[in-house]
Amino acid sequence: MDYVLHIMVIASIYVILAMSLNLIVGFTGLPALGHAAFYGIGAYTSALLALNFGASPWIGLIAGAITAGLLGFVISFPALRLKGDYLALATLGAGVIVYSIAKNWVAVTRGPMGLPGIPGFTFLGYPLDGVWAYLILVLAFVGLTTFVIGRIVNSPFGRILKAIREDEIGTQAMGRDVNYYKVMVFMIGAAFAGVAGSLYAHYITFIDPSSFTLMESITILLMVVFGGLGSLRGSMVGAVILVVLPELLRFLGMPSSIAAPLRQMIYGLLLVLLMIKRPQGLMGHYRFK
Amino acid sequence: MSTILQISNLSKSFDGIQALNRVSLDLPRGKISAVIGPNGAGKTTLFNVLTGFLTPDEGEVSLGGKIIEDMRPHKLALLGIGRTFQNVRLFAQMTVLDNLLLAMKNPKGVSLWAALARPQIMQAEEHANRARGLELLELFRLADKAGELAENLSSGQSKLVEFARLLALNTDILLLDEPMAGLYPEMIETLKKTMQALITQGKTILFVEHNINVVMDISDHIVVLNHGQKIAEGPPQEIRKDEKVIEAYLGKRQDASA
Amino acid sequence: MPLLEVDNLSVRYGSIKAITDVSFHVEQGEIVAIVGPNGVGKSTALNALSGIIESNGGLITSGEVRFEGHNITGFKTHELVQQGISLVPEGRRIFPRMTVIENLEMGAFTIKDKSIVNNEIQRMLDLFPLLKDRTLQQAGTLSTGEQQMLALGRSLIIQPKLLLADEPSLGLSPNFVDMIFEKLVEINSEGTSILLVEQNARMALEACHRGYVFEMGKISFDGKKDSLVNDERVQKSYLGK
Amino acid sequence: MVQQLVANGIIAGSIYALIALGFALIYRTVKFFHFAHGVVYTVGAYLAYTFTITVGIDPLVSFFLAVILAGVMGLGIDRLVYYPLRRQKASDLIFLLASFGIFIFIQNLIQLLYGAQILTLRRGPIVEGHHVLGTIITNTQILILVTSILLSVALWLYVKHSKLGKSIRAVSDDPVAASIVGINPERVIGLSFFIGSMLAGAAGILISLETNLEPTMGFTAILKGIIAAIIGGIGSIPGAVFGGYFLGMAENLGIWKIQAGWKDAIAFGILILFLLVRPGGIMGIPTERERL
Repeated sequence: MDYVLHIMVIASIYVILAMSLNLIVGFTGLPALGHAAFYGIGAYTSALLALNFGASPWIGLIAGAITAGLLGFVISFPALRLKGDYLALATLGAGVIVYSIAKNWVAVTRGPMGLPGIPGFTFLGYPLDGVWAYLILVLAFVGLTTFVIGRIVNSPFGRILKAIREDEIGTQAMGRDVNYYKVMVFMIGAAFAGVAGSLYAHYITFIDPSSFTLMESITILLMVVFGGLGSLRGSMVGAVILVVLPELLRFLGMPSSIAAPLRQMIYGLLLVLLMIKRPQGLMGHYRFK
Repeated sequence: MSTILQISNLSKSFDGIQALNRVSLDLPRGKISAVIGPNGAGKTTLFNVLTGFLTPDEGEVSLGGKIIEDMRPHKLALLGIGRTFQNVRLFAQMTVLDNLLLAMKNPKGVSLWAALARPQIMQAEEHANRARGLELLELFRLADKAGELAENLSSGQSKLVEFARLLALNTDILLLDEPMAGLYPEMIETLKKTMQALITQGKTILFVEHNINVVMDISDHIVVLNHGQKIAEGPPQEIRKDEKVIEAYLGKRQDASA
Repeated sequence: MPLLEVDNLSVRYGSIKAITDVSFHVEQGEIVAIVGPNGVGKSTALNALSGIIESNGGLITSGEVRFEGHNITGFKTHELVQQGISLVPEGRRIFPRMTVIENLEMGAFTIKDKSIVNNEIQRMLDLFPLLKDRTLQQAGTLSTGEQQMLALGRSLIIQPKLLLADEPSLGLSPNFVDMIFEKLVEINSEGTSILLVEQNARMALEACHRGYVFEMGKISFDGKKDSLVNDERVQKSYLGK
Repeated sequence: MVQQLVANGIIAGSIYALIALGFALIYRTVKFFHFAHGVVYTVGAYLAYTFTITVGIDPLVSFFLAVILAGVMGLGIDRLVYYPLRRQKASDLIFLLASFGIFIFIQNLIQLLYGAQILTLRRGPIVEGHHVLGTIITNTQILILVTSILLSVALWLYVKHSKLGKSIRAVSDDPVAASIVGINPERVIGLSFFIGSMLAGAAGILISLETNLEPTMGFTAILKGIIAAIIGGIGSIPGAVFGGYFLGMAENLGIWKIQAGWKDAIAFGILILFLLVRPGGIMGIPTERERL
């Protein structure tokens, strides 16, 4: 039972990641390939504050959101000048740089040794150490993310984001400052990824750079694309399916030396087939232009 | 006759071609002016410079007597220079009404704060804008298409929606790039009447058009470009007889040179 | 049997009808001009029969194109060269980062025999002496007029039965316009039939044997050179009634 | 110390240059980022391993076979995945994502078949290298350098002077114009995939003579190859070679004072700098202006 709940916690964290990336990629049409960097910086900020300064995970979560948001601000600048493949490559590069920092700045991050013993969340003095309790906490944040991003995309503000996705030149001709919206979207999306990182760090209690690789960014992107660009429900479904599906392999009794690459092979094949057969994903309508 | 937009010595070259070569012209306030000229004359380049999508190599533009300093596209739109595009730029995967709403000013509802915390204020404004959007669509008998995705419209309908969207933007100056291309004759009549009606409401129109009958019919003033230069300017009846214009379009008269 | 026959051709770009039920033909040895103002579908007609509209997102919705009696409707562009049809595209489209010689060599891509290729290149350089001193120059650095000469040379190198020329005078200075038309007449007198799409109506009608005048996606009238050159309707189609 | 870093930079640069060359050649005709190029490099190395070690064929013959098969694989990827996407006129991003998918799929297939453990093509004891100008260079490294330079020159000559090579340049300049003169652009694209992928396979084999084989080896390799191609000016052949050596040197000299782990960060820092400041690269072919 705990195993099932554990999978649900992990899936929920990916739901937050997928929805926040969807805001950038699916709703605004900016191909960002470094989402794991925001996720990672949130996790590290929160964990380091707790380990070094004894800060409460709640403070860490807010701080993680802010640092991730600031990183989003920085990474949004390439998005003002670059398009398409080139933007994808620049954000991917930014992701690799952040990963390198986590791995090489040993004095602070302990590098590949990782950070063990990260304390868990408490609520009104009660530690949330059961998986049940943690699931409720994470679901509350899923709710918050859905609410905030949902409101954004369904407002006039969100309408401008979709217009940017459709046609930047047309949006400018409507008197809208496209750059402002791009920066905002990167900051908001990054901040929520930071929250996800903090939730992950305090749940697993150990983090190391290997959780925030480029492959992780691609996996999150696959969830978004699979569920459907520009569909929040799609991101939920996409994240849950892509977390649960590989777990089934384990049920079939496969050793992890087979299950692990097989899972990745499924991801890869899925990505290729989606692009050829259904680029708008399961629940999306929008197709990359 | 007062001038609303003054263009002086505008030049722009790219890909080794001088697309605009020291073009100057005064756009009369409250009139319909047309830019004509053969392929590659520089008409669309002129529009793109005037709306900030291209930066001129030299020259300047003044609006109502004041030189425009910040020529970024969205600033120009806010200053009151709106445009349509030759190849119709609707937001294809959005509804027709959303296309119009995007053009409308919504000082209260467009911010992030309004989206998150003040939905009711946003809603009130949204409501008024929707009503106005439907009104504009009705002008072109397209109100029943309000909920349709723009990509599902016919080319003629797209053109009209783009025009309605420009009206929603509500700028003083309207630059129309080939508004009649791809329209049926009835639609052309509707659009001509709408353009004339806008003039009576105090708007100024500058348009590029290949349908020469429409140009001759409704323009107060015609500017002719060829190879990036202004070769003639004046009322329709003069332009039609101008030998330089005829030559630009049809080529040199063979017997005359012989 | 005409060399080229086009029957009731209709073409659409997305939902925009570019041309509707257009029919025309080219006889062996003729220069046929298609004239008319901008945006009336002249180039579309040409691109439809050369297969280029497919890469522009266009679609032939009806009609048939026959060359020497064979149906060639919907042929791919690179297959037409084998039939003996060569195109001088609008905007010249020379290979800008290749030298003049290399452009001509590419024009001879379908010729296997190297010595024939060299002879033909020499023939083109004799036909267009302007290119002679520039054989090793990158084609993108040529002037517009020189590029047009090169584009013409590149298309003629296979000795096509039919040359399709799309707006060859566009953007050229007056002396180059004259030169291009002189060359077209010269090429024709050596046996190549030409279908010429031109905005420059006076020059084109002067050079052709027969002409068609396009208006708004249709052919509005056609005739022999002499009747068209003096037809007032031509000017009206450009500058209104 | 510095001399040794320079020497290491040149060796790394030789490999980057080879990958960048193939990538650039393919980019010229298709104009999207063929990320799966990296996994062709991996496959080249594993095929060479299989033929020499597992099957036991003569190394030279097996390397030759592996290179050809890498070329066939590149061609297969194009026909199976990219060709249908081209027919749909898919956007560059769809190509890129599909390319990621191919990469992930094949890399993990290799992991499944060969296991994650490190394999080696090297046989016999490690021979001490030659002392040249204060550095130590092994025979293998000399082989890498010489092969890389020979292949670069051969490719350059091929594209510059042979008829098919020129047709690649023609399609790269203007695919429509190429079809006007009777070139079938699809065949030229296939040719560029074949040749480009052979180069990737060769690079994979060369590197596995020097270091070890891992299923994930293609990942950093393709990233460095793309960076090198962009630095040099994407699509330019001399540019790709220059970019490869430039990147190899920059990475190795960059770690003169800091730890080796920062190599990737340095490489991507350079990339982002180039993208923002000089997206056309050093010998860049200017990308076509976006038309309104």
